[in-house]
Amino acid sequence: MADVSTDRDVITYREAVAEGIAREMRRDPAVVCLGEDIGEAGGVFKTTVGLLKEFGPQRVWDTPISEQAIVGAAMGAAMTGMRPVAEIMFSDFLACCWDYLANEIPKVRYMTGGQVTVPLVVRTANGGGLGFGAQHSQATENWALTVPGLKIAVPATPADVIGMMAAAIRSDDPVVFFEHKGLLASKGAPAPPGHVVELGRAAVVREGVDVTLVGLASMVPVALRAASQLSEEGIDVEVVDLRCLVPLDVATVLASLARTSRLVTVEENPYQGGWGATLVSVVADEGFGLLDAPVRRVAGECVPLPFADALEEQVIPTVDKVVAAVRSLAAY
Amino acid sequence: MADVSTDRDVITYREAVAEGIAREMRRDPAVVCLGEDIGEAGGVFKTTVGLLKEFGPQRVWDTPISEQAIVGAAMGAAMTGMRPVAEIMFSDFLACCWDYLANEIPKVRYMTGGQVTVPLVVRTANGGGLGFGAQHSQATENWALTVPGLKIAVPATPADVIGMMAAAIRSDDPVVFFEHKGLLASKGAPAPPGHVVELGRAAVVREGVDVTLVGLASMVPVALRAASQLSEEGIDVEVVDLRCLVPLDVATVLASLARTSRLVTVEENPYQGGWGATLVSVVADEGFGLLDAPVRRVAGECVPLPFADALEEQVIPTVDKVVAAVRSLAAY
Amino acid sequence: MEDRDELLALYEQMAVIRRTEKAAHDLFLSGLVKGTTHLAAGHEAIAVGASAALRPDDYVFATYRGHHHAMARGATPEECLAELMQRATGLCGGKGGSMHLTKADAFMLGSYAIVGAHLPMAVGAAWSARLRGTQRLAVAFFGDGATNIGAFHEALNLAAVWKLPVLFVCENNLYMEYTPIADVTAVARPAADRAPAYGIPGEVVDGNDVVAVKEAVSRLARRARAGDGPALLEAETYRHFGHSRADPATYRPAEEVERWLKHDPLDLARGRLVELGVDEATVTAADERARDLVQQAVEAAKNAPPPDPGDALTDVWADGGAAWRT
Amino acid sequence: MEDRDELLALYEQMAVIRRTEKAAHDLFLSGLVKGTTHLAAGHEAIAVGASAALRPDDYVFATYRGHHHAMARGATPEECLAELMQRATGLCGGKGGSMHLTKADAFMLGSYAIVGAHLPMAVGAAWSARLRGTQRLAVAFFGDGATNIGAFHEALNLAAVWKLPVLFVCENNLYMEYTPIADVTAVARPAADRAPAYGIPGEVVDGNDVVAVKEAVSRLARRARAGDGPALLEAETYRHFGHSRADPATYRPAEEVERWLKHDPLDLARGRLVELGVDEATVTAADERARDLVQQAVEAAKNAPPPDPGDALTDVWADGGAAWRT
Ligand SMILES: Cc1ncc(C[n+]2csc(CCOP(=O)(O)OP(=O)(O)O)c2C)c(N)n1
Ligand SMILES: Cc1ncc(C[n+]2csc(CCOP(=O)(O)OP(=O)(O)O)c2C)c(N)n1
Ligand SMILES: [Mg+2]
Ligand SMILES: [Mg+2]
Repeated sequence: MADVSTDRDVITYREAVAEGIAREMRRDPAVVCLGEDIGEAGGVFKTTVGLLKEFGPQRVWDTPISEQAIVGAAMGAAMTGMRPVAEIMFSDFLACCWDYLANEIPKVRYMTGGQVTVPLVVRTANGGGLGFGAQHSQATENWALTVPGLKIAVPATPADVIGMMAAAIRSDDPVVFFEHKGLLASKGAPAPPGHVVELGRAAVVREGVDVTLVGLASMVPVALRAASQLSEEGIDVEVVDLRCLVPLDVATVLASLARTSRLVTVEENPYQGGWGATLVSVVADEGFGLLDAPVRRVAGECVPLPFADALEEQVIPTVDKVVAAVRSLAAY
Repeated sequence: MADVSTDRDVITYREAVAEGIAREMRRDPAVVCLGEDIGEAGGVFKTTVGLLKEFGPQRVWDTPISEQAIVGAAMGAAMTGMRPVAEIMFSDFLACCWDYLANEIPKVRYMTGGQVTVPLVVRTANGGGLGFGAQHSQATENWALTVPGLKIAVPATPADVIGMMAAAIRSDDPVVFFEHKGLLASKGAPAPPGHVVELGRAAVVREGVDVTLVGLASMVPVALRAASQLSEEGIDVEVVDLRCLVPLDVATVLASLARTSRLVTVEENPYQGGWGATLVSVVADEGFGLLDAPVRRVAGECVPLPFADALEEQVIPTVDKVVAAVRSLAAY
Repeated sequence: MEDRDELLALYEQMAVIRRTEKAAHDLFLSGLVKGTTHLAAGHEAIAVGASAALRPDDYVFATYRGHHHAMARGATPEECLAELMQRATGLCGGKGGSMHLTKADAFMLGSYAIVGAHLPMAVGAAWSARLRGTQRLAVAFFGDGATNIGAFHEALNLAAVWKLPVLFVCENNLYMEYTPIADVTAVARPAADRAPAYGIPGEVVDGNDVVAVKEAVSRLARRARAGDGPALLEAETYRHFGHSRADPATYRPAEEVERWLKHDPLDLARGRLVELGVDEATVTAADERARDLVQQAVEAAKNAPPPDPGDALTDVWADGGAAWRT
Repeated sequence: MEDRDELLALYEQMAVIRRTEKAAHDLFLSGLVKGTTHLAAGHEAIAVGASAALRPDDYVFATYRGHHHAMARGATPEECLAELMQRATGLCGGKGGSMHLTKADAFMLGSYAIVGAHLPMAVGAAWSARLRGTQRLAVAFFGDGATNIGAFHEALNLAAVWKLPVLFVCENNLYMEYTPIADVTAVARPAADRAPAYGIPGEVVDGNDVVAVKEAVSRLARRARAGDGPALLEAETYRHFGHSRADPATYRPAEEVERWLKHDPLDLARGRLVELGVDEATVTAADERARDLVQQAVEAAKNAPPPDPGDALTDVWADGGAAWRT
């Protein structure tokens, strides 16, 4: 499998996933993959294409439909010297193995007094906008946020996919890695060889002085589109790509807020229980003195994801909704 | 089984659980219970004592250790005319049937365009402070908060247990009912016959003018103890028992804030992803103009629950920590 | 089954399903159906044969590959296609989509897209049927791949322990998505070989033979209604399309595909009809009725309105609304 | 087993476990152990017999009822009791407690308190053992109640499909917490009767006979190491105490309790020793060593310091810390 990044101008987010994994598999023989249809089929989302061919069936394992066994086995393997990369096909299905994410993987190090480490990655296709309906469209990264002991990586660009995948697989801590379905076809700059993006570093992806807009994954391009639209109205928006929920880079957000004094979060997930709430609560405490206006969260409606476009558009935040929120704050 | 409330001055929270269920089973033959060891054994926490005797094995069913089957079967029964009350012994084990709570029960009504209803209650023993360690001590109500379509009841007193149990069982919507392990032995006034506490109504359990303290379940008595301690220092604290996370009674909190201009939440759960964050984010938006000081969340540390007392005390909020937080805000 | 009229009716139902699935496929390719579809062409005899063996008020639970079950229980092609095409007139008003077809008023209680999740629900419906003193059954249809997930095990054990009137019908089409079930299953018959682990009957049937399916389900249903408990039926079948969307299913050996296409449920039923002395013209007329019905359904669905955007915020709660806060 | 010295050593190990469990019980009643305990008195022969059949670097995974496994793999009574008594010197430094005893440096990789959760982990450890080219096995010990949970099914199937070197050892003590396993399980032998569903051997052994356990595990381990895949072993046993804490276990018929107490693993081993010609005094000396060791352990644990409060915020991450934000 060729390293697509090195000989192309742009790569897709989808290609970046396979490449990010392949780079680490080349570096470290302890990295192995398991999941449903990830081998010959190259993954339902074609995010593992080429891995079986390059690394063979001893390192790329097709599993039965057994999410608990997949993640539980990954845990056992991680505790005994491997660095497994387990795929859960859709992030909604994390619910089928939630015990491992909520009770086992994040706790075993702590509850044994540090006797074991669990260097694994659970990768999963996350998010909506593709008409897959209520059980295949959720942005579930907030489930993981409720559980201390998991690192949570949520890249928005191909280069970040590669860089954060490297960091995730090399991490001695368990990482849940959310690949956004709506971004798979998106294109971006390739990642240079050896590219690693440290987990827990947000990126200021557009500078501005009036309002700070914080987004994640598919909401980063939404925020950027909103920002360019707002710039035509003379509102100068700074956009922060949070990149990770744990570690949460509060410092970058507070630093931005020191410049802008106004904050809007853009979340695909439902308002209730969303990551924006945790971020805002830190800001409302530690950054209270910086604020010149209310803090606003543009988030998904608190309903399951509907199938029809006409309905899904009502539920997932749109550029228009973000523009309206920022505009109202700028005028505050 | 005698109705303990009507002939006693005080009852325990534990007794209130069984009584709350029994009252509804008497009213409505469609109410049935299922769970592990709930029959002859009366439940691991003795919260179903007397039910088998009064209602017989056709209405009180002992199950295998099969959390998915328990909650999945409750769902099927609820869709077809019953009002099942399913017990998941410890709330940590909700992770073992999370698919039902996250993907099935809350979504089926919506995704079928309203064709079916799921009038069920999943009851579970929640929370820490008893030295049960990392996998039997969590306050997991925030897992449910991330999922639209579940009502979330979290009573703090025996009377509320009975009144909210009545509301939960009569509700045509699914309700997750969190019984706090640390409160089971606590005592309170009994509930009058026919007592129903509408879901989604917070209670102002102590009035005050300086700071609003919002707590839930075991954190309500902690908040009340902090409040009396603070009153000796001349700080007059209003304490709100939130009672439910969904519906979330933001109105009561904002009304309190209109009087106090200062807000502290007290949460047993880890800071990251906790309900206080969602509440604070509403306040930082809609109540921004009311605030005279930063908003502070006193929450659990972001670690698994440790076993030893010396460690557990560091993790779960104490009266001292709440007092310190309120004091610092009052001085702001 | 000696009754020609009944068999002809079953044939016509299967023909309607086949044509609806073909229409759905074409509509997907032409962009009128979005998201995904999991077509049941090839599986018709299981839905139609089982339905013929059930009472109208028995409960049915299906998977994301559930169009055939919705239609076998009375949903019209128009209701189904309208749902796939995001129309307000769809079975779920456009909220569900292909994976969640449901017709609750016919006791078809839903199509579920998390593998295995509906098996415990069917157990619960059977429990409820018994608690309410009815003679109703619940039937869960699921794929071969579902036999390796935990919910399968828990549901089977609970149903067996409580001796509930529930039938578990596995549609073994030899594949999960793209992986052969044999590659990931420890026994040869993913469903039937597991029945002894629950002390219940496990039978295998030709899932492409509508008569055989009807007879097997009738027998097991009688048993279950008599209080003898649940059973597992493994119906062997094959899908005519790929797993979902536009999957060309190139992972299947050509020889295997050919063999199975020759063992088509519609052909088999047609053969039986001829044996029973039904003439070609009668069968052709049934085919033509099916064709016309589906053609009209496609047109009607195309012309139906999209859902009202405001409907996005209805139907979460039983009061019709979606309010999560005061 | 013809070797008296070895049997005597196993006997002494069992005696140490028995006395440690008794001490834990007393300490719980006197308030020095908080939270809960799930004592393994009665189950000693399973841990000790299995351990004797394993290599020191094989992986072991246990449940909340896991004191015997920790000790059989080399944890001292003092380390265990100190953990139960919330001491810094405990196996997990006071962070785990009775339900999570772990001795990773002896490859006893933990005690897990969610029923069934560790079975897939053991599968993963066995997979890893093979991937790394070792000859190591993984063994998961679990209760009869765990056979009805989904993770059991998924783990067994995956292990069988991948033919992994993992043994699943069920400690069938007839009860879940308070409910007889027979009331909630569809087959008579909750573990062994499920083995055919995964195409693997399922054996039953007298779990109170340390020699029988050792032999059965040796045989299945040899098979697994040779690449012939996993196996299920159902070891029949009985707990001497209640399920947990101060449970008096009144739900168990007196006659049943009596019968099983007569079939005590220590008595059985003592009988075998006598048969092999070991004299009373030698056995008594072993008992006394066990008694002294446990007495000293209790004292040492009592005198050990509590954990440093600051340790509450260590050990979440591999860097030793707990920071979740910048
Ligand atoms: C718990 C879960 N895991 C994975 C999937 C993704 N998935 C959808 S269909 C499918 C294959 C199912 O195979 P089978 O049960 O044989 O049914 P078939 O599609 O062949 O009818 C998979 C893996 C899912 N929907 N749910
Ligand atoms: C998933 C899950 N459900 C329920 C429990 C509560 N629980 C703890 S031990 C136990 C009984 C287990 O019985 P068994 O597997 O036979 O083991 P034993 O305790 O008899 O050794 C139960 C139900 C749990 N810990 N995990
Ligand atoms: Mg299949
Ligand atoms: Mg047991």
